[in-house]
Amino acid sequence: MNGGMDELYREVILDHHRRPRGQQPLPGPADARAEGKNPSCGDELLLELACAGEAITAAHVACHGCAIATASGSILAELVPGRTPEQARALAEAFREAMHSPDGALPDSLDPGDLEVLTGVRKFPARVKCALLPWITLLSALEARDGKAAGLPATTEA
Amino acid sequence: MNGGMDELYREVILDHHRRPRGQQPLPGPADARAEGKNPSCGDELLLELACAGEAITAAHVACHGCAIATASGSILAELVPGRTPEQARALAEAFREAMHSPDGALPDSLDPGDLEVLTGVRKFPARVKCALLPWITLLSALEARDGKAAGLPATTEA
Amino acid sequence: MKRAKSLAAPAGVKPCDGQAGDCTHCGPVFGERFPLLERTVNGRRLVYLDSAATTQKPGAVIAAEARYYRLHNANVHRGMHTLGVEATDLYEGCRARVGRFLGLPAEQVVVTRGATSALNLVAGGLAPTLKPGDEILITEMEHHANLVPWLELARREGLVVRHIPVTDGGELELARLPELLNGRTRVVALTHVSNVLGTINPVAEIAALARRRGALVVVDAAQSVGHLPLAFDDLDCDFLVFSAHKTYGPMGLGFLAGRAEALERLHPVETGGEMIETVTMESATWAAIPQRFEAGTPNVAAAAAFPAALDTIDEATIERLRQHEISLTAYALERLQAKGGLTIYGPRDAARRGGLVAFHDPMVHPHDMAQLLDSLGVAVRAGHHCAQPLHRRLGVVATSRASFGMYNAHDDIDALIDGIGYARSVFGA
Amino acid sequence: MKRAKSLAAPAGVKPCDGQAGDCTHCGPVFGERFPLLERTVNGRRLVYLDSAATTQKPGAVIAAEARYYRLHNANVHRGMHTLGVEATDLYEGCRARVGRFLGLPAEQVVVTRGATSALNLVAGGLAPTLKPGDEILITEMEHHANLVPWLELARREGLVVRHIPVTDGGELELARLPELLNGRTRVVALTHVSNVLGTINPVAEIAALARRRGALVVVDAAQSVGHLPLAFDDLDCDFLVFSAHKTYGPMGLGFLAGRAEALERLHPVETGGEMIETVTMESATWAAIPQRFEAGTPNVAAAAAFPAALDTIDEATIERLRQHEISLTAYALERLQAKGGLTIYGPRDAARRGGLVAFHDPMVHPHDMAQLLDSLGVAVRAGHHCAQPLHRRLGVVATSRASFGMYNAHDDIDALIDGIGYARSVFGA
Ligand SMILES: Cc1ncc(COP(=O)(O)O)c(C=O)c1O
Ligand SMILES: Cc1ncc(COP(=O)(O)O)c(C=O)c1O
Repeated sequence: MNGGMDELYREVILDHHRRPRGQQPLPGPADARAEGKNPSCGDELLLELACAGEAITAAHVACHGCAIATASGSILAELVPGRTPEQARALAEAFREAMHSPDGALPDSLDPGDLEVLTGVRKFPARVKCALLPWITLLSALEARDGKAAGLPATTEA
Repeated sequence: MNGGMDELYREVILDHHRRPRGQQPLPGPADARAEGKNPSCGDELLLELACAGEAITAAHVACHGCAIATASGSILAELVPGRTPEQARALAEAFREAMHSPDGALPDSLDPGDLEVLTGVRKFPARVKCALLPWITLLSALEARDGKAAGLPATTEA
Repeated sequence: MKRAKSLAAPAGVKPCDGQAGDCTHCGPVFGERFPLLERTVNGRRLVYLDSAATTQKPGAVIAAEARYYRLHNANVHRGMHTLGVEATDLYEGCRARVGRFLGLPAEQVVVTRGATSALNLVAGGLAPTLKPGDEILITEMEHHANLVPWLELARREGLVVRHIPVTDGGELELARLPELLNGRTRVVALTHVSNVLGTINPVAEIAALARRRGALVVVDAAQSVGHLPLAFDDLDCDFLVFSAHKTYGPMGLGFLAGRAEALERLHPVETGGEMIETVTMESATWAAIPQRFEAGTPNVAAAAAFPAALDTIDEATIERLRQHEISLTAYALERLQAKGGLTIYGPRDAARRGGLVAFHDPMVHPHDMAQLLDSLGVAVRAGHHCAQPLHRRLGVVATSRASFGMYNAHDDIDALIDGIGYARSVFGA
Repeated sequence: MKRAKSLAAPAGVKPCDGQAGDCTHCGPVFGERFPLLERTVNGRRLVYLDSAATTQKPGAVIAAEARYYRLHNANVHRGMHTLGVEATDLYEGCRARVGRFLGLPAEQVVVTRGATSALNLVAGGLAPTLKPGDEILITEMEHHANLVPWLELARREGLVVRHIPVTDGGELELARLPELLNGRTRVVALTHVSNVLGTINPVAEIAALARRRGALVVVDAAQSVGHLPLAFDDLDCDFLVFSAHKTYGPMGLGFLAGRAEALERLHPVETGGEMIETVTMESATWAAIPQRFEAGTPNVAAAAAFPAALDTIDEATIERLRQHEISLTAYALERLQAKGGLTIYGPRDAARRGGLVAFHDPMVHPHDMAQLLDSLGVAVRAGHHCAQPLHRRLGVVATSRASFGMYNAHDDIDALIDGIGYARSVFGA
């Protein structure tokens, strides 16, 4: 592919887009929940989390968006279960930071998995929002759960 | 004078500006009256007319404006007495037209006097309003007298 | 396919180098006059198919703006010095030129920042003339610019906003008009050409009905001025708005044209210098129309440049430009259709559409489509195109849109079609 | 008089070629960077003394605007194609650059059409937060742009507008402040530098008092940004507005800078595309700040060009430009005074004024003065300068005003003084 498309549409990303994880509804009621949207292009995302004890046990992601947003949501669904809310938040924040930094590195200590690949999107400024949408929504779901916010829809423009 | 100033500030105009006619108040109450203003530069003018029988007998002009507006008011005060309202209106309209035409000619039949000289101002588009102010105000005074208008202040922008 | 036959082309105009066999109407392509089109994108020739968002500018427009700054720059109206007089002449000359282009006296042309500002001026300016329960009738295919200002006005003044729905064929459901247009309708606001469906609405017909009902008619001509033959009087409307930047002109400039009596009904929305008559510390009175609606220093540079855009249009002739856009649109519809598997929006007949086509590929999200096309140098727009309610009606959150200008040729559409094939291949479709 | 001594001048900068003896502070004059200044008027060298109306533009600004149209022109935010991304980068880059210039994060900078639009945005945007009886405090020296929008707001919402009077010395009568500023005062709006008197108001001092009273403080910095050192935080205000075209930048562009909490309080005044979050046929929600206040296609071309103006200022350093304007103002005050028979407005001390001097000659009406000066190539402005109430206070309907930019030198003031002599001679004075 030319024009840097091979960097944007890496095989890993295309795979997540083709078979997104986290599609299946949660078994029970959600313990945390948020909607996210990208007002400038209309992308929408619903995120629901199930928690048990200290950890997030499952994530359900319903994404109406492009391949990048869908793949990012799928990676989230893959990475978040098993982490504590604190760890999930740290990962989301590290990712947001990486997407706005020149080298885009994510610390290995956070065990970033396929998210590492997604940082390549930062070279396409117009798509950064797409990649961030699920993670911004995650932050807002966690905040709502902590009772810090009124559960307003998250937006990538804020 | 250079830059066309000799055309704008003709001796006749400077003379009218130095000793404007129509300064003295009317002997009795005015038969027609209007205020005029040039909103973009703040020039203001009060015009009062006395009439007897068919004719205008006297004009009082109080002008707060530049040399061109003052001279134009003075020429008005000189030319209008002795004319019927219809003749005065015709002169004002001919002048307005001349100021927006390339050759700026006023028909001799209207007996335009020093107004002929004032048509030179048309070459200075920013000053056309100044020259017209007294004459627009005259039209509005005559209209008010005919009961056609509510006597609103005249403006050179309309 | 063979090369396009071109009409006799004025100097500096190259014939359409498209590949379509049916290009007899096509006429010349004015690409050479648009310097930006010489650039490459991702190592490829730029194929600019986003003119509905903003058109490219002829070199003459760019030069006119620079010339203004190099020779005549000054504030307008208030100055007596030579630069001020020259700047005022250029500014008022633009107003008069737009008036001539639309068939209106200069005094009925208000200079604004763009179509959006002009629509806000009308909606906000009518506020004092409306009372709770009054109705505004719009359409389901409006750009947010001709929708949100009316929703805001309705919220503030207690009005009811109704809308003419869109049929499955992408046209206004005019059968609903008798019921929607009633004695309480005060304003009918609608777009001339939809920026998504391409639909050309029967504005004059709707306007006649509306005006018979005593409603004011506001036409959003952002997608039609400069693209199809249009005279203010023929539309039978009260207000018409458009943006210079979608009409081969500079940014930061737009116009509100109106009937004199209609303009007189508008209360000024922006206030400040230049639009007043007398100001005290207690109150202000307004200047005459159109100055009343032009508070503050206007964009003189853009106004000085815009006539060069209208000259370019007039030289090409709007009839020929229209034929050219019809020809491009027909070709695009045909080739997109032939591609298979794409949803194409709006009327099937190119002669009933403006020069744009929105489509949706279920295999490739519009953002990905736009991104992959861009990698080949093809610029299309993806998203809701500031028409969220219409997209909801269409059942998608986003579409891809290719839109045309006088500089496009048939081979630009070939590049689009090839690019769609490439995008599909990336997604394994 | 001897030639001015100049500070070490950067490349491309010629030393001040003024005639003043006291020009040690003057520093370099940047005339060569401003192509328009090479032109002649009525066969004479142009002496441009109308920078308070609009400044001339450096060649770099003109070139940047043309470059935008030749290489990057596209609509912003909504595009995924390369041109759209480049245009968005330039547009957002301008916002960030203005933020850096004022010492604010980019998100606190709203792009507008100009200072007037920005003031209308603040006044209109505060409407829903105010109730009848609330008070607005302005000053008697305001430009209509910071006066009429408040009068309109007051009329609509039943507010009371009070004003700080101007002393005979041309300063704000601050002794009146304790009585004018009270528990009902919701907004204090004032100009940083008067465009007629030149007076630099003690904004931070007034703002501190106002904010202690719980009032929002709006600063009209149209005459100060780019002319004197200024950081948003130092003014202690809530909102600050200015126009690019008075700051060596392009027309059709201005800015509203604000505290984040203050911006959050504003309801959007213009609505349409780009400023929304979700739109249905019934209602709309707003995008985040600053997009919320930027409806429709912005002036991307002007935004792409403006950073070159700020670069020019930063390269000269604002401190040096300020010293240069003080030096010119001091020289102008001195020579006008020496001329005799002129009324000169505003503070006597140049260090307490912006770079402009308004005066009145009882022998020569300001319009005639401007006209006769123009015949010699000297461009000054005559009129009420959009400050009718202030002129009423000064007891005249119009004044003449000479105002300075980085390109003026002392010999420009010599030309002004000679011209005044000539004008008097025409009127036989
Ligand atoms: C139909 C229509 N109306 C209004 C607008 C708004 O124009 P602008 O953004 O130039 O104000 C647009 C373009 O975005 C449009 O396509
Ligand atoms: C003090 C002041 N405020 C506001 C303005 C209005 O600026 P603009 O006309 O660029 O909107 C001006 C200039 O005319 C001014 O001098």
